[in-house]
Amino acid sequence: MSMFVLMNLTLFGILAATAVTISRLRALYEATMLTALFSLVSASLFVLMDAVDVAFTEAAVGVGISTVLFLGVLALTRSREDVTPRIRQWPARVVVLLAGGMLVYASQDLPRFEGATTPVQVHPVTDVYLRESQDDIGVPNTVTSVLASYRAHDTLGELVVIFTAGVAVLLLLASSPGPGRREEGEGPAELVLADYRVLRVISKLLLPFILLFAFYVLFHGEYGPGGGFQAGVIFAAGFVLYGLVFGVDGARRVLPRPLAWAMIPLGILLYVVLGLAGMLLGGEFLDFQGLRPGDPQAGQHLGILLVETSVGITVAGVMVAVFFSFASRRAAR
Amino acid sequence: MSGSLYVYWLIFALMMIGLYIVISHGNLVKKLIGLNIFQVSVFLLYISFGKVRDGSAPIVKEGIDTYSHPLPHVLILTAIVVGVATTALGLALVVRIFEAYGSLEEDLLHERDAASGVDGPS
Amino acid sequence: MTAELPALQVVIPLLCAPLCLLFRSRTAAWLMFLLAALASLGCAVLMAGQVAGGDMLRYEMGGWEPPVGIEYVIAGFNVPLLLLVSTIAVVVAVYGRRSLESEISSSRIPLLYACLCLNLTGLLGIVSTGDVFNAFVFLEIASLSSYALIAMGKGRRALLAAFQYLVIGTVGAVFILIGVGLTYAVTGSLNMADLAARLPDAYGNRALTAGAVFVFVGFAVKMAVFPLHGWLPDAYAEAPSAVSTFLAATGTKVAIYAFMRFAFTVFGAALVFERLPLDRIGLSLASLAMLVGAAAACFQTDLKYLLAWSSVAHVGYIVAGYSLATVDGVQASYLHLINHAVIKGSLFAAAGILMLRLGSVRLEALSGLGRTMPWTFGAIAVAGLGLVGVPLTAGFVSKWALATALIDEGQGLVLAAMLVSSLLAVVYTGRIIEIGWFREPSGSTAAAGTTPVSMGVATWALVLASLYFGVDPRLPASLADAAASALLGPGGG
Amino acid sequence: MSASLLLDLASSASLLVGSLFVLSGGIGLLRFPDFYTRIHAAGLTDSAGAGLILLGLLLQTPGWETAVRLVLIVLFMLLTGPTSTHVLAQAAGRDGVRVWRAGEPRR
Repeated sequence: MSMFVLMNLTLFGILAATAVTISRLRALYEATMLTALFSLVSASLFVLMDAVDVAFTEAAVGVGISTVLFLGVLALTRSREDVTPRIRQWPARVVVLLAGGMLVYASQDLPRFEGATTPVQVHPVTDVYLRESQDDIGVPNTVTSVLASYRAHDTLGELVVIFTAGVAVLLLLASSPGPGRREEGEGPAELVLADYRVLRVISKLLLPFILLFAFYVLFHGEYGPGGGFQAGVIFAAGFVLYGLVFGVDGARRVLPRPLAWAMIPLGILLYVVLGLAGMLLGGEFLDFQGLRPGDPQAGQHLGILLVETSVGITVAGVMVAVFFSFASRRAAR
Repeated sequence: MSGSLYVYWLIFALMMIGLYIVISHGNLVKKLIGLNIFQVSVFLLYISFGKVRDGSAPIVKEGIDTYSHPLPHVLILTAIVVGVATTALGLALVVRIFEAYGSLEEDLLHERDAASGVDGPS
Repeated sequence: MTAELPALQVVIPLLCAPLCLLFRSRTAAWLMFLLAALASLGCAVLMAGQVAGGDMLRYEMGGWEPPVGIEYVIAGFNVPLLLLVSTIAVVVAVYGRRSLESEISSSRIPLLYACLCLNLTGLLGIVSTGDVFNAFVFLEIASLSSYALIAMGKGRRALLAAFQYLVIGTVGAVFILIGVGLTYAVTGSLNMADLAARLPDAYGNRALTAGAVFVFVGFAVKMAVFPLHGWLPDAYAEAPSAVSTFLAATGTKVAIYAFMRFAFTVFGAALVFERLPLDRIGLSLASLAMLVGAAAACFQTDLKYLLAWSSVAHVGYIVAGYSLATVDGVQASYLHLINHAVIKGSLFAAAGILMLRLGSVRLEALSGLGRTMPWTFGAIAVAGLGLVGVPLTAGFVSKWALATALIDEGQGLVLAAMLVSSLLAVVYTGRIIEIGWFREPSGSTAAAGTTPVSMGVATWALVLASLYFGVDPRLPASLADAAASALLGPGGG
Repeated sequence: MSASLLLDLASSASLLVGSLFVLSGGIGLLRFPDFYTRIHAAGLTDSAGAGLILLGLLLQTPGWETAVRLVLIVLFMLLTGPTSTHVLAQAAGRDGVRVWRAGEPRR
């Protein structure tokens, strides 16, 4: 058994144990923390399977943002689950047996794990993405070139999805009066962690570095793991940290609400305008080759950078707005 | 043959645990947690399709010839974003449901609806 | 410019969504949605002209040749849906202005229009794309925005309906993701045309078969095929009226189209109907859906729930048609898809007028409607006859085509289910007419203002369209013909 | 004894000791009787365990680019680990979680 298999098995073992425990736990705070663990361990598995960009994103999203959101919601609602009636388990068992059976049936003919001659690896696009991209686009991180140029339309769709989620959360939480909601600033004394001096000092100290790191991740995405989405999440995480420590109102003073709200449509507009620019310059929608006339590679570079930036802006805006929506709901209660 | 398939079976097991949580639990937050686990396991499945033996991360460097396939990575980056978007929306709904009903247990919610009259939304 | 139409028809609605957010004024946001709808309708009409001769438009996003990049494919099989979705969007834009203002608090309206734009974008994207993963992404755009739109309904049940739809819908979407993944593992491709070319070599591969099953189950959830219809009645009945109108006329229809596209032009009839018994499963589920949906509709006490259950039945009709896998069957199914969208849209629109004026759509509140609100009642009655399939309505044309296709294939049992379901439709439509026409107006019915002209006009436009398609079915029939031959013909996809 | 061998030895030693700290932290988390002792164990994993492992790796790095990143990670962990432990303990103190005395049952 090679080292790789051993590490794989260990991590999968941890994952399975975590998942089963989550299923059995009725305390939801604990279940949420274990879900974060699940994400973290799967991020390690992603690294093991060479998907560093994915691991980065999963760690930022699964462990960071979604855990914070879950915790925020638990603080607003109940943190204990009722006992699941036995009768509910039967339909679940039937569905799981059917789907699982189908999957096991499928696995008999799946190509070998790690095989170098699987249909995925021998398909002509592999060569385009790994070799030709170096001439066409010239970005070492092929994940970035596939993401932001070859399949830029998917990335636009992804950005629209996150935009939709932002709009939906604002629609559901921010602009509605909610029970017993007071005007801003008049709410009952909310729990502010700023009373903890060490925490306050350290988070103030770290904040600039977190934001700096976000920019590093944004602009370094062409050469290493990273890119607009991760940068946006890290950027938002900085403000989430600030909001947690100094309260929603404190964070609002640093990043006023209109600014956060303006960021949400801005990124998407930039992306679409960029796509349309490609069209006006004689190419197709999202064709970046014409951005720098005469030098398609430089055009692709510019296009990718702008794509990453616009993704970063919208993602950061949505994440901050979503977090503030949940957090000010708490302040209002 | 089966020696090379162990990864898929492990992933399928994780997927099914997630799906089981979604369907069997009545608590709305727990359903979303289950959905998360289900999705992350599917992400693992995709990534496992791209892995090559002795490959390295698909960042082109001098002196490295074997790379894992970048396309599954790109797809899953998109799918992760879709996942977190769904979670955020679901959680916002959970907050509103709790404010409207005072509970998060599915069976109890339906009972309260039935009590307030089928056609009489409050 | 005409070469860019396939991209523009999706990009313009997409661009309108962030603009709705920036302007933050109700009128501006409404104008944006109207603009989005009109622009996509314009593009669809122009493209319909371009593909009329059986041509196919291919648009390479980013200038990368597929399968390296993503392509959009516009052909006979999806132009009718583009026309349908964008037309309904225009009608809903006209209809929705007053309707939404009466049902939603004004601060939320710009965001709501943004969601409508996004929903339109998502639906158009699913229909146009030629890439399976891209279809998943746009499916999620459409789904997420529809969850939010449904949650905006008046009562608290709307929240619960939206959450249930979110959970079921996401499980369905993940199933599609699994299916796409398994197919990808076996072929290495995501492009529909490339897949169609590569898949015949892989027939018999069990992973591919399972992948097809997962994709179909996932879409079946979005289509609300019996027994996966659980989310539909609550979601459609609890949503704001304009949203119900839009979703009922487009949401499930686009999922049905996606199902057909995957079945006929990606996996291929040889896999779907020979290796998988999808025809038999489809026909039996369709028959059950017709019976269960129609029977449940008879027991509803709320007009919108009644209409939603009847949608479950009508999804059954459509599934029955294409499960035959014959040109006639697919054609009938496509025709019914268009006709039912128009009829159901007009009914939900009429229900929205009742909601505005009576504050309720419970059946007992409708008593005496024929005298107090003759126009609205007339719309419900005429469209209701279309649901039953009375001659000279659109419903009759497509049901007749479906019945002929079923007889040709010797599917007597399905035909019987269809007849019983139509009889049940007589019962539930008859109940509405009986209450509205023969009962004395009650107090609440009498107390009502006037119907906004825009809402009345939009509703009657759909009703008249359904009547027109019943008298002169050339337009939908020719579209459905082209679609069926493009789906089943050689080189589709 | 060459310099590289010395480096290897030092790095292995620090990796080994770091792993022992992590292990003992894990055992402590499970076996210690109350909140305060448990976060002590957890804090040990964070600071001593992770710190030593990172140091061990630092001695093995091929180029300065990786070394700079590792140093930054060490600095980051040195700042965040103790802070979180401290805040947890302080919060527990405010909430009135009492310190365990010998002889009491485990909590």
